[in-house]
Amino acid sequence: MTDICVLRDITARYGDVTVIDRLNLAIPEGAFVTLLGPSGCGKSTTLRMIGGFETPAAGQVLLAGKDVTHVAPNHRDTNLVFQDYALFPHMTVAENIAFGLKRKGAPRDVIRQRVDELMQLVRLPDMAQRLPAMLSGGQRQRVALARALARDPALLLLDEPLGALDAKLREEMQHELKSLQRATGKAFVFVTHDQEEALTMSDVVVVMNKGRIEQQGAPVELYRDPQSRFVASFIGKSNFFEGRLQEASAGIGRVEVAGGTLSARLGSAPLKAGDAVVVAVRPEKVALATERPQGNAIEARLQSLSYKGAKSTALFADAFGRRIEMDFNPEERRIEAGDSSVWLGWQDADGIVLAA
Amino acid sequence: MNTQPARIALLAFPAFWILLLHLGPMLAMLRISFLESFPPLPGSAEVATLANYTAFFANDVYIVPMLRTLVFSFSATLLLLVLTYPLAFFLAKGVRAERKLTYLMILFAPFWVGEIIRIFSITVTFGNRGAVNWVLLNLGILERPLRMLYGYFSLSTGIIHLSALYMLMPIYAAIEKIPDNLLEAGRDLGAGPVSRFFDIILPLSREGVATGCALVFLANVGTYSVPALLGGPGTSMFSETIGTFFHTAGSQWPVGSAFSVLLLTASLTIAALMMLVIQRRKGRAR
Amino acid sequence: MTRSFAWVGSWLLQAYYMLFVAFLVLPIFVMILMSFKNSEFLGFPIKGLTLDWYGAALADPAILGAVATTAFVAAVSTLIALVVGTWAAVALERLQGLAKAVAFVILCIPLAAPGIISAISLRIFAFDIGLELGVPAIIMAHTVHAVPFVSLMVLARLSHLPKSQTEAAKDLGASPITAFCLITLPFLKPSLIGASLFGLLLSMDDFNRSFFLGGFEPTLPILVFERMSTGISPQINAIASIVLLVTLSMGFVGERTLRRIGARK
Amino acid sequence: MISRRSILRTAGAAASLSLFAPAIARAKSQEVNIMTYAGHVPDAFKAKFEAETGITLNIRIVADQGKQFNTMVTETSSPVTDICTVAAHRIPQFRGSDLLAPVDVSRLPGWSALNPIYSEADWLKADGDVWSVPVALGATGLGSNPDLVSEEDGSSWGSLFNEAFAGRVSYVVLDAISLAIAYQGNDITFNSYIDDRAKAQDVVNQARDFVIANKGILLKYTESSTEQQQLFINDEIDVGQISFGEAARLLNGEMPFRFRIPKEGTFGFVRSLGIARHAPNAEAAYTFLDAFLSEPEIGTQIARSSGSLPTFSGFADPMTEAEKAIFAFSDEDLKRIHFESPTASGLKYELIDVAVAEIKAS
Repeated sequence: MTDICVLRDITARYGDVTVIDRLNLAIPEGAFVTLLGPSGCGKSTTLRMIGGFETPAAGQVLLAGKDVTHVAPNHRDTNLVFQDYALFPHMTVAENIAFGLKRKGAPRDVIRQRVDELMQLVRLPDMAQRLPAMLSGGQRQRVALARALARDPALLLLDEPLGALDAKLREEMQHELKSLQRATGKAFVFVTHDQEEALTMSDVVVVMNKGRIEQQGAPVELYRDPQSRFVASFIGKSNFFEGRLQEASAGIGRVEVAGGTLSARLGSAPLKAGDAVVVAVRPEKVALATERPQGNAIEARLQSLSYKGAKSTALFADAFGRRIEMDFNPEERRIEAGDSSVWLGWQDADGIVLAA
Repeated sequence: MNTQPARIALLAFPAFWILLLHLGPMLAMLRISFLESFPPLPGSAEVATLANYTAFFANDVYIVPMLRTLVFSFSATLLLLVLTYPLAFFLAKGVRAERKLTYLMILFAPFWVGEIIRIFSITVTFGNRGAVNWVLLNLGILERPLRMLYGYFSLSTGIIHLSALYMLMPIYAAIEKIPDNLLEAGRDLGAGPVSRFFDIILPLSREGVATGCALVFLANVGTYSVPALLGGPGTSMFSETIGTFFHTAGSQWPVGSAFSVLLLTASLTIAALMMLVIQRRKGRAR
Repeated sequence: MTRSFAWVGSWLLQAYYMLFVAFLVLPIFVMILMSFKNSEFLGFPIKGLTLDWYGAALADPAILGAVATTAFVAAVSTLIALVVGTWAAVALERLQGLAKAVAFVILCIPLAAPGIISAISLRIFAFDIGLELGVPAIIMAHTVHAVPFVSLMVLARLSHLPKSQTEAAKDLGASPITAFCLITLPFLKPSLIGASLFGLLLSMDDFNRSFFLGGFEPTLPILVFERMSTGISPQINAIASIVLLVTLSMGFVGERTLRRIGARK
Repeated sequence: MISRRSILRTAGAAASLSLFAPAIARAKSQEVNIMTYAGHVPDAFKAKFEAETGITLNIRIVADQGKQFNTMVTETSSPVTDICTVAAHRIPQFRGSDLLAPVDVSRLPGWSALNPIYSEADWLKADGDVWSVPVALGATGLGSNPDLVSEEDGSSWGSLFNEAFAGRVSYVVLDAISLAIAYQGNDITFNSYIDDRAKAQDVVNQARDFVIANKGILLKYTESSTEQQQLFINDEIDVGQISFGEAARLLNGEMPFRFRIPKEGTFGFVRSLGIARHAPNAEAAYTFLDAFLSEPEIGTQIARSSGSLPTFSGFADPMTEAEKAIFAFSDEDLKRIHFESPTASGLKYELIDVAVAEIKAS
């Protein structure tokens, strides 16, 4: 697969503040790439630099192999779905969708045909003559999509487009977006701060923090093998145990933590004995026992229980002030609140040692 | 994102326009105020002088109308503030939304008539043979017509008729902007109508009051037609003095310009002070 | 309107409002009444009514000429002010910091300068640049006066235009100028209509500037002023009443247009 | 979208209109720009002249010599005015600023229609040339309400400064200084002060201080005699200065009105049409003056439309007896009119103009 868009050593500054620091990124053709990160991490700025709305202070933006760093948005083969949709309030749905085609100077009948086609694609028939103000949030979202797709861009950019929708509609739209992306075969670059959204839709998730890329990869990879404490906490949930690495061998590290030692897989970052590290364990990997189990074991007391339908979460605290979460299936087992302490344990392979 | 040449092209025209046509006339006036004679008569050279300014301070016949103008304009501004604030308040918060435009239109309708015509209509109404006197005479309330024109009464009437709008609009806009839920919150926290007015509406409309006062004050200072047509010998305003210099034959323009510069300086200073004083407490509160 | 201030709608403020309106309208009403009086002398009592003054006013070439001049001056100056004022507003939006503050102050000079000073400085300026007194000079003065009003009204609305709107247009292939014409201008339409009505009114009613910069073709306010100081006749009442009718209907048309646009939004 | 298109269309139309406006203005180049007092170029004559010659007469009504003078001075870089109405005694001032061109009488066959008293007068001529065409005689007198003002008070300028009429008096400041000078027994024409500037200044200061001291009596400063006329009509004043022309219209009996040339004497002046030095339409201006002088009853027309006393011989012949009564001055009246002196009036108005600003500002 070739890359449709490449960012090379991109740096962006607002005044003295560096918001993007020498960032490198490649967007493969036909891929659904999500930029994920907390607000202020530079993901929107990155997207806007691809779209041409910001010019990087240093570095290059390549689109289909050509340097477009200083090319204005109206001359770039990308289109953006804005966070607020930016539908033109004085134009009908059809006029909005046709806007980009008209700028290309496409003939009238071609435009009409393409508009019809797109309205079918985003499932908005019979809305052609409505004004944006007369549409629901989801409908506006679809018009914005259709409008951005109308020019058949090499790359479609989406800037948190689902943020304004309610939870149910949002989930629906996630699936629709994904299938739309498959149907068009275009590369999508999607920006969001919602990890669940990122995992649901993406081929590649790029986790960003403080203007840098923390880690990128397929959703499963990121979930299973987070390479930093940030990713482990931002994607899904993790329990963290801070400590010092005693020894590392055969991919397994032994970590000295308060009240004992823990064993876990080593992450990909090179670590040596004596380094400050954390052991990250997913809540669903934690097992409960009344006796001290073999291997990793923490003694703790139950703090609270919360029922979440398909699963429940139990929150424990140990003698060192650490809070440990455990997910379990409420259909399969019961946990009673009580005063007595219990043992929590997990397999070595279910934990991962990361730099602190 | 804007490329540099495009940005310059965008800015160049308005910059050129306002420098030439907004600043130019003021500078031209300033320049002339230092000349001995203008417009230049054939064969005379430009001579610089300060005499046009000293003429003002040398003679109290100029200082008095200047002070009278500033004091009267200031008082008229306060009067207008007191008169229009309740109106602005009523229109912004006391009229139902769908009726608001109608209420505003009715109030504004008279302002669509030009100032000269309105002044003229005031003379027809308040003159000795005007409508008001005629009614009062016929009702037997008066025996001789009551003289209402050519004094401070007619002058103030003219000012109120002509500049109420400039006071009303900024205040109305400011009160209108105050969200109703602030008032509801005030009510919820136990504030009565009086407290809600003084603790919420009044402080939050301060900016509108400041703008309105400055606008009206400047308009009052600058009006020529009102004192010329409605004023009397005891109420002559500085604008008339200035106007005279531009109408009298001979090289009086420089004097008129110098006096204009003085009036402009004085009135802008007072207007700025008014805005500062009215808005000051807000700065402290923050 | 919530009930939170229902008490304000009490009869007291309502009555005050009506009183104030009456105070403003009374002279105009008297003036209209006078225009039907069948005597050359203004003043009460009115012994008989006539329409002659209207006939005379409408047949007076000086009045018709003044109306045409006034309309021409108002139309041209408003049009120029609309272009310049909008342009200035858009440019001002781009500036920042001190440059913006300075530009804003200079932009507002014609608005802040007292009427007579503005008029006189423009007259001196016209002399300096060799512009003869008359229609072109009045147009210049009225345009200069109207520009800050237009700019302020446009700026007020421009600040509500989401940046994403023009960005979206550019993203979809529009050049900055196309984006301005197709997106920004339509968005500004209500304030542009408001500004043009305001500009027309400012120009049609202007006395100070027309008075000091006028030539041989007087505008209507100047003609009325001249007639007032050179022998009043009820004809002036007739002209004034006609002007009132015209401007009021203009106002109502403008208001309706604004309301219609508002409803579409 | 329709509205956008219509806006563009309107804009286009207006733009092209403003482009063509100068062309339209040039197209009607047959015009004469005249500054004159109300009624001095009668409407009937104007209509007839425009119909016959196709030349448009643009008339700008003036009420004041100073404003006329300033307008013409400021126009020097691009002159507009063709004909101005200069008071005969102001001719030297206008000439001094190079605003007047000499009148070529040989091109005006109608010249003989003028009463020789005016057409042959010395003050019309200087440096061997004639400088303007006399049109009407103006003189200011005292108007009063005979029901409230005695014959004696109605015949003295003192009434303008009389406490008894407080609040019921008005005048034009510029004139009031002259009237105060007359009331104080000084020379209203300034002929006797020509060589004594200090004395002249003294006389003006005396009059100025007197006017200021009695300002409390005044209802309103007015700009012109026509405004005075209106104040009489509106019953705002009982006593007031008013020129002969405006007074004539009040003498028609609709209201109680008396007009006198006060015993202290008054000043008179001749209003005349002058050709501007840089007149852009000088040819058309001559056409106009010729037609003006040749119009058979122009004098009568001027008398009726302006109320002033025309300078044309036999102007009263076609008038009714009632009109003749109004336009007839008695010999005694005429003796009390002192004409402004072309030689002394420069000094007089130089001093008075300053005094006017001071009085107005006081």
